[in-house]
Amino acid sequence: MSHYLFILVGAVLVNNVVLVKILGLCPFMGVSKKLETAYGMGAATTFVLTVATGSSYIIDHFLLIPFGLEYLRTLSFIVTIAAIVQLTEMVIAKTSPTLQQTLGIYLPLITTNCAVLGVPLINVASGYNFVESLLFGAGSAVGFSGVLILFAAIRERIEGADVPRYFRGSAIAMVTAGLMALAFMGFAGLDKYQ
Amino acid sequence: MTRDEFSTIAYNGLWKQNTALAQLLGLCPLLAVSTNIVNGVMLALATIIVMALANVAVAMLRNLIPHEIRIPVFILIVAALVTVVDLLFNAQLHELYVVLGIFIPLIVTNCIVLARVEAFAAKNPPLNSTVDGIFMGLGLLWTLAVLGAMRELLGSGTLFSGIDMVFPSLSPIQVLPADYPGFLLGLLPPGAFILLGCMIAWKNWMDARAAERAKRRPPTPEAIADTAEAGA
Amino acid sequence: MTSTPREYTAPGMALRTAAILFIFVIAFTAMLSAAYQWTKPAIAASALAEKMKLLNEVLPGSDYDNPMLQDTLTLPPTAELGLKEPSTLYRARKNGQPAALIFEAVAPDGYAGRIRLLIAIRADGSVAGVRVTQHKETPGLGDYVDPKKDKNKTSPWITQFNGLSLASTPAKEWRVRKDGGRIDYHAGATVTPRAVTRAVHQAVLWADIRRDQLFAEGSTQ
Amino acid sequence: MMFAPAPYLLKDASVSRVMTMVCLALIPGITAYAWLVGPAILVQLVIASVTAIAAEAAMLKLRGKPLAMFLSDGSAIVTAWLIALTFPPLAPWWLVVTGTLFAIVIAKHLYGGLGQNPFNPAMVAFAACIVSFPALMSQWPSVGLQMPLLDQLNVILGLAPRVDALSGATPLDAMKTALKLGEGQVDIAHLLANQDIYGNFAGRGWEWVAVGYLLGGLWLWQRKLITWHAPLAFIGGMVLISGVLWLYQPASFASPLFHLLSGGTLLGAFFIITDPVSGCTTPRGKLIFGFCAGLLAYIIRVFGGFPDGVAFAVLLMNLSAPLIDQLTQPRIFGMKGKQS
Amino acid sequence: MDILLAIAIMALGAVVLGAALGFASIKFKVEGDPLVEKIDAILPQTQCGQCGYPGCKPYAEAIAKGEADINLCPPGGMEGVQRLADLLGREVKPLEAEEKPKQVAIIDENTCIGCTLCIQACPVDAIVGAAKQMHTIIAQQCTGCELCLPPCPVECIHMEVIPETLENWKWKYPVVAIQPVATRPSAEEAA
Amino acid sequence: MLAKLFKFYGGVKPPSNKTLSNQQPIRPAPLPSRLVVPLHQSIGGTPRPLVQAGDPVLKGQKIGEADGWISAAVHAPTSGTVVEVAMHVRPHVSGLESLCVVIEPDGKDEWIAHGPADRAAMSPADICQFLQEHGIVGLGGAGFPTHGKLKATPGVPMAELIINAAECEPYITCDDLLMRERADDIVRGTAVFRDMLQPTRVIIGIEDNKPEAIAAMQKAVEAQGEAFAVVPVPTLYPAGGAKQLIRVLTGKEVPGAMRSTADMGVQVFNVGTAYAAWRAIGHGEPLISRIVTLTGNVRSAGNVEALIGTPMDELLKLAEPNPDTDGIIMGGPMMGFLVPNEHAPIVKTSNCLIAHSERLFPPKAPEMPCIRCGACARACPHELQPFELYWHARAKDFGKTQQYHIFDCIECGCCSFVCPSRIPLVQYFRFAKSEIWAREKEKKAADEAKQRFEFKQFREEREKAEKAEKLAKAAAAQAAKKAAEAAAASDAPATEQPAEAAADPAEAAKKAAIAAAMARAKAQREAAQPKNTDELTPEQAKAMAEIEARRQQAGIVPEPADALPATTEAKPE
Ligand SMILES: Cc1cc2nc3c(=O)[nH]c(=O)nc-3n(C[C@H](O)[C@H](O)[C@H](O)COP(=O)(O)O)c2cc1C
Ligand SMILES: Cc1cc2nc3c(=O)[nH]c(=O)nc-3n(C[C@H](O)[C@H](O)[C@H](O)COP(=O)(O)O)c2cc1C
Ligand SMILES: Cc1cc2nc3c(=O)[nH]c(=O)nc-3n(C[C@H](O)[C@H](O)[C@H](O)COP(=O)(O)O)c2cc1C
Ligand SMILES: Cc1cc2nc3c(=O)[nH]c(=O)nc-3n(C[C@H](O)[C@H](O)[C@H](O)CO)c2cc1C
Ligand code: SF4
Ligand code: SF4
Ligand code: SF4
Ligand code: SF4
Ligand code: FES
Repeated sequence: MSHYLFILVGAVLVNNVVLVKILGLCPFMGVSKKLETAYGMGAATTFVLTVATGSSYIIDHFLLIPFGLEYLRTLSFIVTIAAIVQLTEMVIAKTSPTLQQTLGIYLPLITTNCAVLGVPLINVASGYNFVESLLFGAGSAVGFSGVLILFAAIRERIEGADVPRYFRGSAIAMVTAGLMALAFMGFAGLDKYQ
Repeated sequence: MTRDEFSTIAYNGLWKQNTALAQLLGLCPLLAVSTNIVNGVMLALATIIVMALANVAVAMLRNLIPHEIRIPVFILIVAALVTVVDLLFNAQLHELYVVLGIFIPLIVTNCIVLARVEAFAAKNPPLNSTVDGIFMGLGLLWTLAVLGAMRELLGSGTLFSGIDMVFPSLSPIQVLPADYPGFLLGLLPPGAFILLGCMIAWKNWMDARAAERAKRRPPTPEAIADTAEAGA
Repeated sequence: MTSTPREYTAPGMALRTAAILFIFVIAFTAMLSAAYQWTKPAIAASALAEKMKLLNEVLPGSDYDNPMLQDTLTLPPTAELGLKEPSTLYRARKNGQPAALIFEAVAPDGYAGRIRLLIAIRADGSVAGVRVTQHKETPGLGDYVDPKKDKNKTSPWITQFNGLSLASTPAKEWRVRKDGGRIDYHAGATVTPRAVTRAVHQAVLWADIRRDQLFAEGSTQ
Repeated sequence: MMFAPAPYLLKDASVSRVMTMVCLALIPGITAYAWLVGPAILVQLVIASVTAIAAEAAMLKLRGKPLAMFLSDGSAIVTAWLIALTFPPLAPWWLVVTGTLFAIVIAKHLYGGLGQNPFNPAMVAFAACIVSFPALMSQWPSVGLQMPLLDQLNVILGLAPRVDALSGATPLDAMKTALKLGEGQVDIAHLLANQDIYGNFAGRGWEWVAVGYLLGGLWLWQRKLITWHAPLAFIGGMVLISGVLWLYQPASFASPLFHLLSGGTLLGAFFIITDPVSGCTTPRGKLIFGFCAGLLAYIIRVFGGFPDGVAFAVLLMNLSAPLIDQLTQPRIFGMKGKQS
Repeated sequence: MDILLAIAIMALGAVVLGAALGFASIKFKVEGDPLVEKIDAILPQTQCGQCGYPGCKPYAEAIAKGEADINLCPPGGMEGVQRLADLLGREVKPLEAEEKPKQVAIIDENTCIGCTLCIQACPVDAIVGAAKQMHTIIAQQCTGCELCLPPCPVECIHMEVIPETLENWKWKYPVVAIQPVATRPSAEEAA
Repeated sequence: MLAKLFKFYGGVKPPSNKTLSNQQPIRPAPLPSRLVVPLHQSIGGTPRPLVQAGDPVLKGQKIGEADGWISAAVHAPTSGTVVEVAMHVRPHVSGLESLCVVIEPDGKDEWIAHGPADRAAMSPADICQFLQEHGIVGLGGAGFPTHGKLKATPGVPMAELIINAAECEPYITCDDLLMRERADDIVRGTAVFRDMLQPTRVIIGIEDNKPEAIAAMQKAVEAQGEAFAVVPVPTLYPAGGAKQLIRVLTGKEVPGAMRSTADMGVQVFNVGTAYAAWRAIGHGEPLISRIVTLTGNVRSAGNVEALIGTPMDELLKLAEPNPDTDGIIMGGPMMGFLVPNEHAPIVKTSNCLIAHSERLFPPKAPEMPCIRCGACARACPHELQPFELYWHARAKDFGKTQQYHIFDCIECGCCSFVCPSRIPLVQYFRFAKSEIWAREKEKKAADEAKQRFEFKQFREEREKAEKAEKLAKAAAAQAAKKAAEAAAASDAPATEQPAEAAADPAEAAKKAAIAAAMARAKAQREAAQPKNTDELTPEQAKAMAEIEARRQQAGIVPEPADALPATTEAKPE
């Protein structure tokens, strides 16, 4: 039981996808200018990442491994994820305009979030079982959303700061991400209890 | 393709629309594997191959692909190409393959590839698309190389560490004195972020300076024609 | 943009997209599979080479002449070696005689977690070589146990174990100097060497009592 | 035409006065520190201050800001002193210089200087240095080491070799290592009995430095420069988690008192957690900030990879502060009891 | 053999996913684009066409489609660019043209010949009058777009900067700040 | 006396400096050489001028008619001649001009006929109108027309009537002196308000640093046998803010969004307002003068009763300003402003003139960045987060400032007072507020423009369609006619174009045809020529009519503008 907890907490903090594993940076930098959009992106990513880890596990274990087709992992994972994302997007766009506003417009961006492919691949590399994979996926998603939201709040504040001219915009955001990563290094070593 | 087109594409890829410094795309591999020049350059090469091929493929096939499954098909093409590159690295440069790890397969989701495919190849003829892919990749390459060099130098005082994985006969250069304590932060994620931030600021500075100079110089006839065209 | 302005019904569109995706997938999977088949031997070869290289680091190639990769045993999870999962043990022989055992061990109490080791122990009980294969120790501080990171390139820290055996080294000397043993360490970073030393000592002890049995067991393919 | 807006009356307050008072409040702690390890700390204070002022001046000049006005505000000195006080006292000079430069240039001026930095500059310096130079940053002089000023100076300037005696560990680290080594055979009471390391109650002598910080902090509070929220919550968080674990397994977890008086707890509680610029500003926000920082500091120092967790805890809370502030906006006048 | 197996499995997946996507794309088709409305709401509705589009709405549509940049509307000013950038998550860019102070058109009563050409030109019906009658501009409704200037045959229309009165007077940005304050980049700064 | 006082959050204690000016009794100010009476002196509509240059006026004669309900009449402060009705600088931070009546006093100070109101015969509405006619507006600062506040909100019982005598701003003592010297009239005025509002309690709140005023008021209340409570409140700026005083005296907190305190069953009036109301009701005197504190860098500070319209510099001379005086602050040092033009007249809300000098009010040290110390938040009586407001106002992120409740800020200046970085916080807030208002106006204008644009497009579409239809019809008619003509003149050779057939024998028929064609063409042209005179608003029509009239005068248009559509005649309101 505590083992599962460690995987989850570890994925959120110690091995944070963005700041430690360095995955999913493009949306992290791109969709963090406003707190509101960060919430939306966080929710969308959480959904997709969880689905992606689940479906990838199933594909890997029931199609690829039995037939010795591991080399098709990248291909099959990503195409499936892309299709699922697109399907979800269409369904949301049609069925719920509010959900479309909060979630839908972010969905298309997610296919190019490398965390979505990276996390399932890490799962495979770590040999996680289904539950572990899901937990790691969910933990990564929460870790992503969490730092995205915190980052957005900081960026909203920095917006008002007297940042030197050439550093305004993405440069200072990058430095901020660096200092956030520095802060997250504080969790290093906590996962040795795993 | 005219010479002008070519130079626009080249300028865009190398500087103006530089994936890392201007578009802020493809950041993960950029930051993750730029711990030294060699890793960075090799990953950039892999990306260039994928990007060029993907752009050709999409540009050639663009008229066959229905809008609804555009994204899955693009991704399919990219993923297939990436896997091929992955296999090649595994076969030929196994050590490097181990070091680069999941960042080779992740070229698939590397936003630059898809963004370029979407933004350029899907609208342009194959030759232009190929050139675009190559120059976008070259833009990534030099950024990666510079970032890698800075991190390596700062972190361990060397350059080209790991070169023996590609050319077994060569060995890394110790640039700073051997007792340089090593500002490890440079090799760690925070250092990568901060240094990239500085590079972006540097680009802003260069651009601002160029703009300043352009303003001071009386506009050339071509420039006037250009703006007129842009206005039209 | 589709070139056809035609209106489709839902099932019609489903058929159409399915067909197109089908064609694309066939084409690209075929390409991919071909590439895979083509590179397969090379990949296998480089994987093999990598493994051999690692094995040869702990046991010089001149010390054995059997195809070691075929002469293996699968060890169950072994607590004494700190292993929580099955692992492979290689048996080196020279001229048909047992030469050395090569196996994995884990030091569980490194500064930042588990440190994986590959250890070769000769038939006479002495250590032939130790390599760190995986660790998370602090770069620049605890990572000198990995010869690739050790600043001392001529005689890396890890080579201290070469030649040690239970016979030559009493139990209380299987410790870092600070704790009264004979293993050197870097001041300010004692945790890591301590962990490695303890793990190597454990491994030597483990191998010592079952060496003959291990060499004798039917080889697994 | 002259135009100055109301109010025309102003309270007699200024940033430089605020910063001067913070420096004054640090003096009791510094005195105890100097008494404990000798004048080395004073040397470090000077090195850090000079570096900070120089870096501040250079950055102001580069950015085209009025030099005199900002150099005299004193905030760089506060940052510098906190860096000097958190770095090992015999750390080589270049380490302190590197840290201070990093703090002033990257953590402070890239964000626009005074008042605009989201991260605590001093703690950024500490964190950057400990991940970069873990060995040097965890070498604390063995306690009871009496060394004349000149020798200390030589060590700091790198003119004398760093002997083993200089590279002990803090009580916190020593305890962590000892517990690990003992693997359950050593118990806390036994360890603490070793007065050579642990002194009267929390690391020989260090507890008196902590008491000095406590006094300074209380004075700041009395002068209304800081509010009680963050320090109390920080101490509360630390006491709570250490108390629970201590009650649960007294043999392997040290008492709350030990944790309060060792490492950077009290310096952090009164001088670092309270940094107004990078911390939370709403009362509830300060409580959350302090409490979480206390928990995190304990977790990192006891279970994590670093000798003390205050710096990382502060940075982690710094990055949460803007969000916490937004979520804990107080009810405004006329909105009491209403869902706004 | 392996290749065939691989192809078969992937093809199976492709058929399933392709069918699902195709089906969904028709079943869940949505019309209209709420984004255009949002963009249009930000544009100043001057309808002046300086953006190169025949009005604010067409420009909004072009932005939504990604065809037009967000910095083409001079009446909207940097302010407008900023808000568009916020809405669309794009980078702020300096305005293409210079910002002008707010103006209104004034018709010289004594020269106007009542030709009605300006009425036809004014996109917001801010000019009243009929054929052969003196025309006048309702200052409150004039958006200052200058479209009525060129058609006037006797050039009786000119633009005037709206003067500051107690009604439209605004508190200024505090000037005592010694330190040059960072705000969102203004046009000349970002240039 | 009330048992319990409440506290409000925040507040500051600046040095009060009141003894400077409260040592002398109120002096009457001499008649100035010229009076400039701005028409706009209260919140709401600008009164319409009733006089023209050259008109003689008497003291108390109405010279400006209230424009709408939220507006109050303006009166001549003395007798004399109207010199002009023109734009003159107003006592306003902007230094801009507004319409003023300039009167040259004749020195006779001759009253117009006036007398007390017959309250017994007047309904509350009549009394309101009476006060409006007599130009009574709030003298506490904002200048809201008093009659507008004399009605309880329907459904909310009026619990407390509060007379605001806190006078919390440093330096100002006009209310203090008024209470010391004219407490009886204040109490009578309060009684008028009490009769109108019928509150359960009447409380007169006075800061406890004015013991003489408290005593005087208590005496007056007792003397008149009223049940008003005279309550000393702790001296803490801004206890005199209506919401703070309500909080202190009743414990109620009036939310910032609430339009009127009457919605909470409380109404607040300044003492000066009560006094002025009684002068109107009891004596029929309109509001033409007020008590003004003259203080600051002067040799003989004190209070004067000055006529509205007296130029400030002239008035301040009475207090003998020191030579290093370099400006005049109107109002208190916390909320007032340095007047950009010292010739500006005093108005009904000018309670204090402070001679400014650098010795008294040292120039501010330059603004430093905010260090988020929170001192401002601890001082803000409205419990706002001024540094957050500042942060976003500075970056011009106005949405965020509204999120942080910028419109709850009463601009009291406590935050600026305590800020160690000496940031002119209030200034930033005023800037943000006025930008937001301007923006809202612009938004509204844009919406309207869009509507009109869409309507125009719609109309053009319609016209195009109509024109096409007409053309088609005309073509058909012509074809028919031609056929008829051809039939009529079957002997003549058929011609395509009537005009070309000049030598046609059938001249008459042709001429008729040409005339018809011209008429058609004319009709067509007219149909095609857009008219924009339908659906005009009355103001537009009025403006057009005026212009047409001017043009006619100038002889540009030969004939009367009878072409103006009927809507022109629509009555202006
Ligand atoms: C950030 C940090 C990382 C460290 N990493 C290691 C490590 O990887 N290996 C190690 O042996 N000690 C490491 N240490 C040092 C240990 O905490 C401990 O102080 C040291 O091992 C004790 O050695 P000593 O007995 O020689 O003083 C690290 C210390 C810090 C502060
Ligand atoms: C304000 C105004 C007044 C005019 N007054 C007369 C007039 O009194 N007599 C006349 O023959 N034409 C008058 N015109 C018509 C023009 O002088 C000119 O003859 C006419 O525009 C030519 O007609 P067309 O535009 O249909 O070709 C007037 C035009 C305008 C705009
Ligand atoms: C900060 C602040 C301080 C004020 N101080 C006083 C004061 O001392 N005396 C006063 O009568 N009104 C003061 N006012 C005005 C009151 O809020 C309120 O408008 C006035 O008492 C209403 O009475 P009136 O309509 O008769 O002017 C102050 C307002 C503010 C915002
Ligand atoms: C109560 C108080 C605590 C402070 N703590 C710190 C601190 O921990 N670290 C620091 O760099 N500066 C500190 N400062 C100084 C100043 O706020 C800091 O340099 C700013 O972050 C610079 O913008 C402190 C100032 C005050 C008033
Ligand atoms: S430039 Fe602006 S105001 Fe003019 S039409 Fe275009 S969007 Fe409208
Ligand atoms: S009157 Fe002229 S400037 Fe004004 S809106 Fe109409 S066309 Fe534009
Ligand atoms: S001016 Fe506004 S923000 Fe400042 S203290 Fe007064 S109410 Fe609060
Ligand atoms: S008092 Fe001044 S410095 Fe302090 S928080 Fe408020 S605005 Fe900032
Ligand atoms: S490369 Fe773009 S998200 Fe990772």
